Amino acid sequence: MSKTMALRVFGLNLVKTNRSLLQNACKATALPAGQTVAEASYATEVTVHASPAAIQKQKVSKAMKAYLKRATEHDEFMKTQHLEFQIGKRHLANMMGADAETFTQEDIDEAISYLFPSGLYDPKARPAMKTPEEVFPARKAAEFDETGRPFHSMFYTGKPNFFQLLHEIVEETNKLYELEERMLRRGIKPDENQKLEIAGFQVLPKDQLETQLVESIADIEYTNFSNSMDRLIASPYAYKSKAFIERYLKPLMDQSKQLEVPKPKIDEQGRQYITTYECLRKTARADVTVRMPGTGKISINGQDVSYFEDENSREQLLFPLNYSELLGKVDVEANVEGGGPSGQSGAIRWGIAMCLRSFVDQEMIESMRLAGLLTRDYRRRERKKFGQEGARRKYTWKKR
Amino acid sequence: MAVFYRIAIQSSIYGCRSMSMFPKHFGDPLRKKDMEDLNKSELTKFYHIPIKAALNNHSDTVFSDEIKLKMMNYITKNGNKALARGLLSRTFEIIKRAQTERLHLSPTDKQNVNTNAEKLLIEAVENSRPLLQLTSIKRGGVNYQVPVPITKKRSYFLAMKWLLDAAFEKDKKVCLPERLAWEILDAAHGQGRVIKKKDDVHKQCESNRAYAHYRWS
Amino acid sequence: MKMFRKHLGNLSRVSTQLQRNVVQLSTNAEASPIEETAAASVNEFRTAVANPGEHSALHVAKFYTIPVEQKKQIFTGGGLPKQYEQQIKTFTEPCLMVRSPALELLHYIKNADLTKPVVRYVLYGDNGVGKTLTMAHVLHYGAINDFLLVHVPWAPNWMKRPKEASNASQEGMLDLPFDAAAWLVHFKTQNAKLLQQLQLKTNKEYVWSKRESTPAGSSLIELVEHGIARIKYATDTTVALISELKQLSTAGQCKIMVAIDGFNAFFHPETRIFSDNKQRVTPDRITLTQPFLDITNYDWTNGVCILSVDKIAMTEGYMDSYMPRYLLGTQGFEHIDPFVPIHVENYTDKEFHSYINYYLDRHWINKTPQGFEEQLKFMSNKNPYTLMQLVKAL
Amino acid sequence: MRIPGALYAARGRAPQSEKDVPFQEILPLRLKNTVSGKADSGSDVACLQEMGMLFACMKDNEFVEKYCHKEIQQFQNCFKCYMDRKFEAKKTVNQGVVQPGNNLNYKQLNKYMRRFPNPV
Repeated sequence: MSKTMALRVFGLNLVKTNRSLLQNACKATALPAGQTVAEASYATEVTVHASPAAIQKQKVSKAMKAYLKRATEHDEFMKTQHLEFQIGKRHLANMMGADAETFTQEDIDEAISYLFPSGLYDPKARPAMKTPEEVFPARKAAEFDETGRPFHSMFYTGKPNFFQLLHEIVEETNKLYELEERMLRRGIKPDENQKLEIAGFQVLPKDQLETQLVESIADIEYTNFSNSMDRLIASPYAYKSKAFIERYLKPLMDQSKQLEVPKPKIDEQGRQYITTYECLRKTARADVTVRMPGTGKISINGQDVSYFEDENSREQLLFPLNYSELLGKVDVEANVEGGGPSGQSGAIRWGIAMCLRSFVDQEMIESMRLAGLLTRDYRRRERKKFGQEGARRKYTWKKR
Repeated sequence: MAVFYRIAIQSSIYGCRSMSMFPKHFGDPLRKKDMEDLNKSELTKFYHIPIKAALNNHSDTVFSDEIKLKMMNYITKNGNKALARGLLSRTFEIIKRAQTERLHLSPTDKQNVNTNAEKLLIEAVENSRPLLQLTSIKRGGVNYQVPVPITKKRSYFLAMKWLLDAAFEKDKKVCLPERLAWEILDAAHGQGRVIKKKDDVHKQCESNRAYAHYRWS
Repeated sequence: MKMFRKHLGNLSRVSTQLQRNVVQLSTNAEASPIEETAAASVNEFRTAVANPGEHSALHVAKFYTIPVEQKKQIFTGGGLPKQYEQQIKTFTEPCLMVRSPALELLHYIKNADLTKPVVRYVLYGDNGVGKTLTMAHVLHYGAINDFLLVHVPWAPNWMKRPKEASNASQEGMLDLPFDAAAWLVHFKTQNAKLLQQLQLKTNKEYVWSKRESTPAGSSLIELVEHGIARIKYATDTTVALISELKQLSTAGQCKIMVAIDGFNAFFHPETRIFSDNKQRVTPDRITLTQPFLDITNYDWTNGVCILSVDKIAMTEGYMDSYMPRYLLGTQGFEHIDPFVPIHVENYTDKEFHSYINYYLDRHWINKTPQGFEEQLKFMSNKNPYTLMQLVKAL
Repeated sequence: MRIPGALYAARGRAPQSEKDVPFQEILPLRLKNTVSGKADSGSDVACLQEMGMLFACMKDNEFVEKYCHKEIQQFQNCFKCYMDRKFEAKKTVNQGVVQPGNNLNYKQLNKYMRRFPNPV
C-alpha cells in the first residue's frame, strides 16, 4: 500500500476534462481510493487521470453505471451549491460594505449573526451560512473501478477504512514490542520524561471516529478499537509513535479552567462586589450579590437569615462561606422568588459560591469545584404519570 | 453563566434520564477532609471530570457528621427530615444532660465521663456492629439459617437499625429522643438491649456454623 | 533604711488587704455549691456582683449567680422559661446574663420618683430574644430592694389552658378559681417575709358569704390565706387584695412592683375558654383580668409596672409584627398609653462571645473545630433561643 | 456399589442383539459447541476456615469481641478481598473477556467454541 493515493469526492476536473465521454457514460474511471499518510482526510479528494486504453473497451458493470449516475448528480448538485454560495457571499460582502474577495468565513458568520440575531440557545440551531462541504456530508468516492474490481484490499470487510485503522494500530503495537525486546536485550530502560501524557486525553469517541472514517461503526467494533488503542498507549515506548496516537486522542475539557472568573466591580462605598444573576435550583430563581470587605451580614429579600426557619436551609447558605473561609468577611444580599425553602436556599448557595470565585485564589476555586459547590444542580421534580399515584408510586392493589 | 448552562445541557444529552440524574461520568463531590488525604496524583484525575452538585443535606460545617446524617435519614418518616433533625438534636441534648450531670456530681473522675454526644453515638454504633448475619437458604425443601459474613456498610446499617428499633419499642408516655438517648448511652458503655441482640445473633451464627458450607451452593 | 522598711510595711499591709478582699469576694459568690471554678469566677464572662442594684455598664454581657434561696423565693411559681430552668439544673448554678435592656430598665426604676403616678414599662421584641429573662433580672432587683412583687409569670396560661372555668357570681362572667388560688400561693411565697415586716392591714371589711367575712384591719396575710383555703372565693380575694395593695401603696406604706409577662393576652379579641353555650369568651368577661387591668392603671403611686408583649402570647406566632401597638390593639394601647417602651434585641457580639465561653466552661459544647463560633453566629443569627436550640446538638 | 449385569439375566430378559435391531442415529453423535456452566459455579464458599477460627475464639471468650481482634480482622480482610475479586470478575471474566492464563471459565470457553466449532 505504499502508493500515495489521494481520495476525494468526484472532483470538478473529471467533468472538465472529458465531458463528451460522460454523455455516452462508457469510460469514466475513478482512480483507486487511497489514504494519504500525511493528513487523514479519507473522503475529500481523488485525483483522476485518463485510464489506459485497454480498460475502455470492457463493458461497464451495472453497479458502476448506477454509481456513475449518482456521482454525476451529486457533483452537479455540489457545483450549483458552490455557485450559489459564492453569489451569496458576494451579496453579503457588499451588503456589509466589505470587499468580496477578502470576505473570510469568520466575516460571514459575524454578518449572519448581525443580520439574523437569534435567541436560540443551541448555536447549531441558529441561522448560519456555511460552505457546501460542511453543510452536505462528504460521500465516499467510488471504491471500485468500472469492471467492479475494488481498489481497497479490505473492501470486502464492508468497512475498509476502519479495519485498515485497526491493522495500523496492531502494526504500531508490534513495532513497539520489537523495539522493547531489543531495548531489553540491550538493557536500556524506556526514557521516563518523554512518557506519553494521557491524563488529559480520551480515546476518540465513536461519533467523531465515524465522521473521520466516513464509515458507520458498530459498538462492538468501537470497543475493539478502544481496547487496542489502550494496549498501544499502555506500552512503555508509546512515546515513539506519539504522532500516530495523537491523531486518535481527543483532549478532555480541563474542567477547572472552564469557567472564566468575572472581575469584581466597585460600588459607591468603594467596596468590591459581584452579582450573579439567574441562580437556579428546582423552580427557585435568585440574584445574589456578594460585597468583599463586609461584616458577615446577610439579607434575603430584605430579611436577615431568619428568612429561612429550618436549620437545613441556613446550613446550606453557611456551606460555601465556611468552605472558602470568608464567613465573617463578606456581605451577601440575595433576592429570590419561587420554589420552596430548600430550592431557594440551594439557589442562593450556588449564587454565593459563584460570586466567591472572584474573591478567592485559583486553588480554592478548584477545591470548591471538587466539593460540588460550583455545579448547577439541574435535577427537577419528576413528573407524575397517569395511571400511577405519583411519579413512581403505583395505586394500592384492591382485590375487589 | 450561559457557558455553564450549556455544559450542563450538553453533558446531559447523552446522559441517561437527563432531568432527574447526573450523567454517569460526573464524579461525586468530595468532602474537605477527603481532599486532604487524597495525594497529588489522585487529585489530577479529578481535574478533567465534571463534579456533581453537593446534596442539600451535606455540608462541611460543624453541624454535619456522617453517622449523624445517616441516623437522621433512618429516623425520617414520610419525608419529614426537619422533624427527624429535631428529634436527633433533642436526643443529643438528653445524652449531654445525663453526662454533664454525671460529670458535675462526681467531679473526681473527670476524664472518663465523655460529654461529646456525637462521639458517644459513634462509639455506640461501633460497639453494636454485628460481624455475621443469618440468611435462610433453601436446601432440599428445608430453609436452613446459614451464617453469612456481611459488608461494612451493611453492618453499620444493622447497628443503627437495631438502635432505632429498640428506641421505637417505647411505651406511650416516654418520648423517642429520651428512649433513644438511653439506648445510645447503654450501647456506648457496652451493655443494653442492642448489645444483647448483637450477641444473640453471634450465638445463633455460632450454633448454626455447621450449615456454613451450604452457602452459594 | 527606715524609709525602705516603711515601704516594706505598707507593701505587706496592701497585700493582706488584697488577700482579704479576694476571700470576701469568693465567699459571697460561694453561695451555691459550685466546684473549684468559683475561685476563677471573676474572669472575662462572669461577675461576682450578685446584687442587680450594683450592676452597671461594666458588667454587661457577664453572668452573675443568683443566690439559691433568693431564686427559690422569686421563681418557684414560674418566671423563668421551662428550658432555662432545665439548663440551670444541668449547670448546677442559676446564672443570669446582665444585658443592656435590663440595665436601662433598672436605671429608670432607680431614679424614678415614686411619689408621681406609676410609670409603666413595656418590654417588646422578636421571639426568643430574652424578654422574660430581662423581667426576671428586674424581679430579682425588686425582691432585694423590698418591693412587694405582684408577678404574673405568663398571662396567656389563664386564657389558653385554664385549670377549670366556672361561672362567677356576676352573670355572664367566668371565674378561674384554681388559677387564682395558684397565683395567690405564688404571691405568698414571693412576699412572705416582706408581709411579716410591714404588717399591712386591710382597711375595708369584706363579706364573702353569709357566714364568712374578713373584718377591716385584719392583715393581708390572713386575706391571702383565706383565698387559698376557700378556692371558691379565690378570685374575689385577688380582687380585694389588689385594691388593698393599691390603697396601701398610695398611702405610702409599701412599694409595689407589678410584673406581667405576655400582657397582650388580656387584650386579644378572644380566648380559648368556652362558656356554657360553647362560644369562645372574650378576655374582659373573665373575672381575673379586671384586677390586673386596674393595677396597671396610673391612678396609684409608689410603685412600678413592668409589662411584656409577646407575639406567641395567644397565637403561636402568626402575628405579623412584634410591636406593642399592633399586639395590644387599640383598647389595650389606650389603657396603658403613656408607657415607656423598651426594645429587647438579639445578642451583641460581646454577649454572644461570652455566652459561648459560658457553654464551653460548663462542658456543654464539646465539638469545637476551628471557626465553630463564627458558624454558630451565622446559623443562630445571634438569637438567644435559636442559639440554645443549635447548641443542643453540638 | 454397582451391581454386575449378569445378576439381571436371571430375572430379566437378555439384551437385544445388534444384528436384529441396528442402531439408528436419531440425534447426531456429535459434541455441542457450548459447555454448560453448572460445574463451574461450584460451592466457592469463602473464608470458611477464618469463620471457623472466629467461632472458636468467640466461644471461649464468650462472645466478647475485645479478646479476639486478630481473628475478626482476618475474617473481615478475607471477606473484603473475596468481594473485591468477585466485583472484578463480574466486570471482566464473567463477560467472557479472555485473560492471559490457562484457567478459562465456561463463558470464555464458549466464546472460543463459537469461533472454532466442532467439524460437522
